[in-house]
Amino acid sequence: MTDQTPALRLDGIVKTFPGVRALDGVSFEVLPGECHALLGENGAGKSTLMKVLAGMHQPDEGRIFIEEQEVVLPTPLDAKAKGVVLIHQELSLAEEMTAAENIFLGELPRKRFGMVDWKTLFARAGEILKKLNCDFGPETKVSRLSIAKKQMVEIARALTVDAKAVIFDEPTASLTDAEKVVLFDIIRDLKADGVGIVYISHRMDEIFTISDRLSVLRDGAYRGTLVTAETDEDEVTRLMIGRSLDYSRNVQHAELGDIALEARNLSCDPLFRDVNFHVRQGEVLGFYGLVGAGRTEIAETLFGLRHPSSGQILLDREEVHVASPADAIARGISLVPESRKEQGLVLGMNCRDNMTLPQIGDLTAGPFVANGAEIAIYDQYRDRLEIKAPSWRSIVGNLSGGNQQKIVIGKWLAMKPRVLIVDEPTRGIDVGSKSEIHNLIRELARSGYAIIVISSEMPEVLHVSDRIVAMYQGRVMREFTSDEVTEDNLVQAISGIGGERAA
Amino acid sequence: MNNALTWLLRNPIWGFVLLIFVFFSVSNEFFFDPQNFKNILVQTSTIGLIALGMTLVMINGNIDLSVGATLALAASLAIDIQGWEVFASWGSWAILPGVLAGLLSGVLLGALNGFIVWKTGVDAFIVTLGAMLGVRGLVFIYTQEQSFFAMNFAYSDFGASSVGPLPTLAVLFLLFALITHLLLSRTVHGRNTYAVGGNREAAVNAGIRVGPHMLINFVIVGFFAALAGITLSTQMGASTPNLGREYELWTITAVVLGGTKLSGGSGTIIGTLGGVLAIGILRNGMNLMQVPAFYVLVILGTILIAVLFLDKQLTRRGKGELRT
Amino acid sequence: MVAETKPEAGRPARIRRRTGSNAMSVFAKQGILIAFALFIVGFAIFSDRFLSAENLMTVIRQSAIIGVMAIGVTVVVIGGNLDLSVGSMLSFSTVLVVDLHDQMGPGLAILVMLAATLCLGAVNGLLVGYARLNSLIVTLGMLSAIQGLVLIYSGGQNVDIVNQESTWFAIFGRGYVFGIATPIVIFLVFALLVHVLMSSTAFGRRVYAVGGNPTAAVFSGIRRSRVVFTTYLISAFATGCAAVILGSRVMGSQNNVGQGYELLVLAGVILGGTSLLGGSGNVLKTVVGVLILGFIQNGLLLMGFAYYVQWLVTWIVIILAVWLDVAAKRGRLFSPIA
Amino acid sequence: MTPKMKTWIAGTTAMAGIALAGGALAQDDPVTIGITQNNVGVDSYQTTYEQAFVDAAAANPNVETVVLDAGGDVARQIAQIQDLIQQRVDAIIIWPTNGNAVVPAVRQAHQAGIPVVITNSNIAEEGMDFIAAFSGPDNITQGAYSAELMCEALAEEGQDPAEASGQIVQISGQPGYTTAIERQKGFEDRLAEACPGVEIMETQPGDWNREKSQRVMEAFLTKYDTIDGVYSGDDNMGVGALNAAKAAGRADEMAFIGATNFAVGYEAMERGEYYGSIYQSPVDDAEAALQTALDVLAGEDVPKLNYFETPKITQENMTEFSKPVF
Repeated sequence: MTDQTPALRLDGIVKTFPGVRALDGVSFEVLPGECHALLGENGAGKSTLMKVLAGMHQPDEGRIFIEEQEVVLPTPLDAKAKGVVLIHQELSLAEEMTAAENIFLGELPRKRFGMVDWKTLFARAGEILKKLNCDFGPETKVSRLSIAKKQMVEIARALTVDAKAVIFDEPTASLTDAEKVVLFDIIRDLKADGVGIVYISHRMDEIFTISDRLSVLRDGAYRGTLVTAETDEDEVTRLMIGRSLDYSRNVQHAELGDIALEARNLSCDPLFRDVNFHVRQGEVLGFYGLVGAGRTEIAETLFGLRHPSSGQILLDREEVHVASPADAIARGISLVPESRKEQGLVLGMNCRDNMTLPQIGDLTAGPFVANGAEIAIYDQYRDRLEIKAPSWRSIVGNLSGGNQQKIVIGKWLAMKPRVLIVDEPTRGIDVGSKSEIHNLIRELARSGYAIIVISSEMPEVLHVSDRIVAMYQGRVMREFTSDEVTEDNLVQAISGIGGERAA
Repeated sequence: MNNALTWLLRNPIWGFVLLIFVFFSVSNEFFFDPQNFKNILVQTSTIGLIALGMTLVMINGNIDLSVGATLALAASLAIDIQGWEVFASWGSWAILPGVLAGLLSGVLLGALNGFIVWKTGVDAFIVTLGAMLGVRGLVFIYTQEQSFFAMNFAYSDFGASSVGPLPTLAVLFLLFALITHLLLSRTVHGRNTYAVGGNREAAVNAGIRVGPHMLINFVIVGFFAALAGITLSTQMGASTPNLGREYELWTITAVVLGGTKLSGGSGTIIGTLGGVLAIGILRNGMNLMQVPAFYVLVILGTILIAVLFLDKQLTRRGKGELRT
Repeated sequence: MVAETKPEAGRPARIRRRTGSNAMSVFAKQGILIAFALFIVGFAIFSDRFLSAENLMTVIRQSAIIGVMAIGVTVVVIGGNLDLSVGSMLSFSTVLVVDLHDQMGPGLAILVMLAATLCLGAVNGLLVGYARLNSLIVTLGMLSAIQGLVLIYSGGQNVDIVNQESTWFAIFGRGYVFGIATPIVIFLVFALLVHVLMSSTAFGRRVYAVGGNPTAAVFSGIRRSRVVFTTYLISAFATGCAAVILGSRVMGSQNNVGQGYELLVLAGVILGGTSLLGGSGNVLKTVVGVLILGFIQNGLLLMGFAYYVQWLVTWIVIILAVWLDVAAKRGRLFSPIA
Repeated sequence: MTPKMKTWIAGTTAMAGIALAGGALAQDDPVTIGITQNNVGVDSYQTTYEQAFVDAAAANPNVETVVLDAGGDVARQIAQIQDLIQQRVDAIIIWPTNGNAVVPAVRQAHQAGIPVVITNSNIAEEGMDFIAAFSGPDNITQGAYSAELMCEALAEEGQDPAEASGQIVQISGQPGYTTAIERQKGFEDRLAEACPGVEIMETQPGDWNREKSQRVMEAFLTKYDTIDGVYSGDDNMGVGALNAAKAAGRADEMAFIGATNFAVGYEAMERGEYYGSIYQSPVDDAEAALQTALDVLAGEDVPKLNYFETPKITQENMTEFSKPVF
């Protein structure tokens, strides 16, 4: 492979931000027709490297070559013009514009007087969308597309130029499994056309599915490149964090207590219908299903953010009506939400204030907030969750994803809930922190919490749950104990194949 | 029919315009009259012209509070300069340098606002709130608190003139509305306006130069504010330093009634036209019906809030909404 | 549990840059105070009367009305909303308290006026807090509607307190408490109270949370609608207090007495460094912001400039002050936008 | 507010009546007179004017009115004039928001054959050809009267007012408004003639607003150690200045002269705190305007300029005047 001319090559890239060396002499290459995965924990320098590649950052030292021609990439547009395209993790589309306009954003074809040449635009965009097997036309407004289809628009952007290298940054973060398959087909097509792919992801299974080689960054430095077919997860993990991880199936059976929470024929039209489940003290109940299967919506209903259209919620075997999150909290239900940045944290607030927010009304001495009590709570959960923050005064927005997530978890543990619901506990955080959070969930269950874990990652659900509820299109398809569940029957259940319908 | 209905659902303000139009037509005999429609068009043209530019700025996710003061400055310059000794021998052509100077002042002030927003990164609301005070100061410094009068009646004749059956000012307004509509819906700059307001990050990454882009839109709103000042001054044949006070508030109101989101990214000229007409028809209709002035204030305020409320109910996402 | 977690690259640097003691971060925290000091020194050089205790007291006393309102509006803005209706509301409250004074005596008049003003605040609060309408437009509509209400109430007539000499109502605008003019005392005590409310109570924390991230606040069990509603009550209450000072100071009122105050109040809040995005801000800095406006007006007047020069200066000061604030927060002078 | 509602209803009914009659104006048919005022509610003068106008019209069975208010906005006033033309009223009375700016609209009314009467403050010279008449006070003369009062007030015991000397400050009305400009001009011109020894140290606007004027006066008091007199564009602002001076304990050292005598100014004069003002009755103003319009409609030969009397008022002659109702 090495005798080929690399599509893209970086040589000794150094990038410093005031006070820190984000990239310390990183070299990296991707060959035409190769999918080269880039791994590293959060903060290892992946994003910086990616931004250097895409022309969003300028390196302090080092050189960039495209097909062995040295280039300078002062702006994203220059990078794109030279055939290097970045597909963003967070969708960067203008909602009120058509798919075609988004695809050609920044370089809409012009006629006289700066008018848009709609004919050319729609024709070219239509061609690309067709190539991607999209079932919507180029004139569709983006606001009417689903998240997966929006992602397709994002990918279509890469195909507007004669791309030499395409960088995917966590492309599957919001995709369903079926959509992932389509994405991987597209990546294979690109490879077949001789395009070099840089694939950044936290998900090990994807990397092993799609990549040819993988390179690892740690602390801003290059740690080595492996051929995917010749390595395994352990080796990669060791390279990333300097140790190996236990990521096995959950086989522990905790001592179970009484039923803490139960749902009977719970419905919230049209999101989910006739859902039945219960969770005992000391038990972790996993919810697995595709995005949109209704899992998050069930959690939101239990937490008072939605009102059920019918059915019952029982807490300690007594029927309750959860009117609002405040009500849920008062009843001992806590929810670690799906999106920590949008739902979990006030990013501009400090660590302590975020952590004590749900109980601030109780932490008072007379009319005032009791400062000491607040700090005591923060210290307790900082130690217990090993949160790395300079001080309680640190603004949460400045912490890493893993530490932010621990603040959210700490915030809800501090409420000492009877039922803890965790929605996507490890989304977008690095491998090291992931494992810590999994262990934490198990540990909490052992100490008697009733826990509901919602996840889109099968290894995660298998790893932490005592029982698993498989959902498909708003209905519970099947409930598994950890003994009877296999990857195969779980996948089948969430795809609507087989499984006994729990009516 | 179905098409018309979906169109109306997307532009609910036109439904409201239709409603009050019918209401006033039925309840007041003077309302339904071609001459009155011409009056309404001329009366709305001032706020209307500014609203055209404001729509662009607001789709960008910005706002311009300084338009009222800009309007006064342009009007004062236009009237004063056409009376300068230097142009005494120019006859009616003396109007030209005055009008050009007025328009130029609007363009320059718009550029200044845009430049400050671009370079400092300070929120446009704050930048233009400052400018709203400061430009008014400029007006008073320039005019020394005086009103100016256009010696040449040709100037105010223009304001009262007609093109065919329609008043010139109405034609001018509709013409610019059409041009702005085409600008926004057909040109690259116009389409980029939605991108910059809808997702600035994406626009930056796509290589759109967001700073200069926003500057151009501020220049456009400055130009329209100045133009509105000039057309208003042709109606009066004069300018006053207090001209245009609170116009920024009514303009923003009209644009928001027309469906443009304050957060940016969406809005249309057709909607804005509806918003402007709604306010114009309400004012005209209430004048004709002799609603006491004190009540007009209450009614306008209430209707503004009510329309916002109804719009929210209409566009609500339905049952899937989270109770946050 | 696994102990090794890497801090994200770039993050420690940013934290260091913020807490560091370089000139930029001093500006970030204290830019407004520095600007304040510069103004005072500047005016003191050009006018020998400026720094007299008498003049300083005059300025603070004059700023008290806008100041008290600005404190209320700061709370609304921290909660992520705007309140433009305070100008008309001031007219309303002042006309009401002055008109009722002669009918029911000062004590009852103040109570009835406060109750009525709180009702207006509650309307704002219901529409913005519970109905979730955009606050700019709602309060703009209320600005117009309340102005109409005032005129309907008074029939357009000025109101006056007939017997001005023998009413204790005079104390609020004209009197002295321990040798300090009452408006100053009300202004500073109110500022202090609201500062404590915002910085040391659960309610204050909730307002910051709702302004910073309303969704996360709801997910934390905060009743967002109620919090927003309450911020409007506070703003209305502040306006009511300002009306007492104003009514007592003038012993009469015109119907449009508060016209245009909404923007001056907002200018003071902005100068105090409160972000219009919500979630951050400081009541005491609003006091400084309002005083800067007052000193600009007074200083330029003493220096003999025409009144409209102050508008020009205010323009420049607002942009420079907010620019420095923003620049310090992002660590560079110019915006990185291309 | 009730009479207003009544007029509203009456007006609407009347309009319908006119329309049925086909607009032919016979001798005994009621006439409809439209009025657009400057800014009712901004001060009591204008409000009292409006009430007096409505009352006067109601007293005359042959008169129907359309009462509009421009809210101080020139553009809105122009729109209202157009709306009045649209309604084919028989005559239009205009209280100009700005003397220059309404001229083209007045011209439109003139061209539509509707006679226009200007009330309270006159329009610019260029528009005089298009109006039937002006009715109102003479603001220049009022300013001059105030200047004469100032000279008298500053003259020492037995001294000829022309010999008076002193340093005074002026608080003017809302900048840009005709009344403010004319009073200031009348005052300054006359003062220079009547007592050249009196010097105006500074002029600042009080925007017709008592609180604003109080604030301006507070700054003057800080700035100047000696102030012998204060001239305010109306008594509302004058009382604000008086408040400030009293608070500073310096009210005794200066003379307060105003214009448009308000009730608060009248009372202050009674107490001897306020030297003098100009007595201007909004009732006279309104009745004069209506009468002028009726005279014009009746085809009488009306002079172009109809000033009603606005005499000086001081403590000495104040018993001759009834206390203003506003």
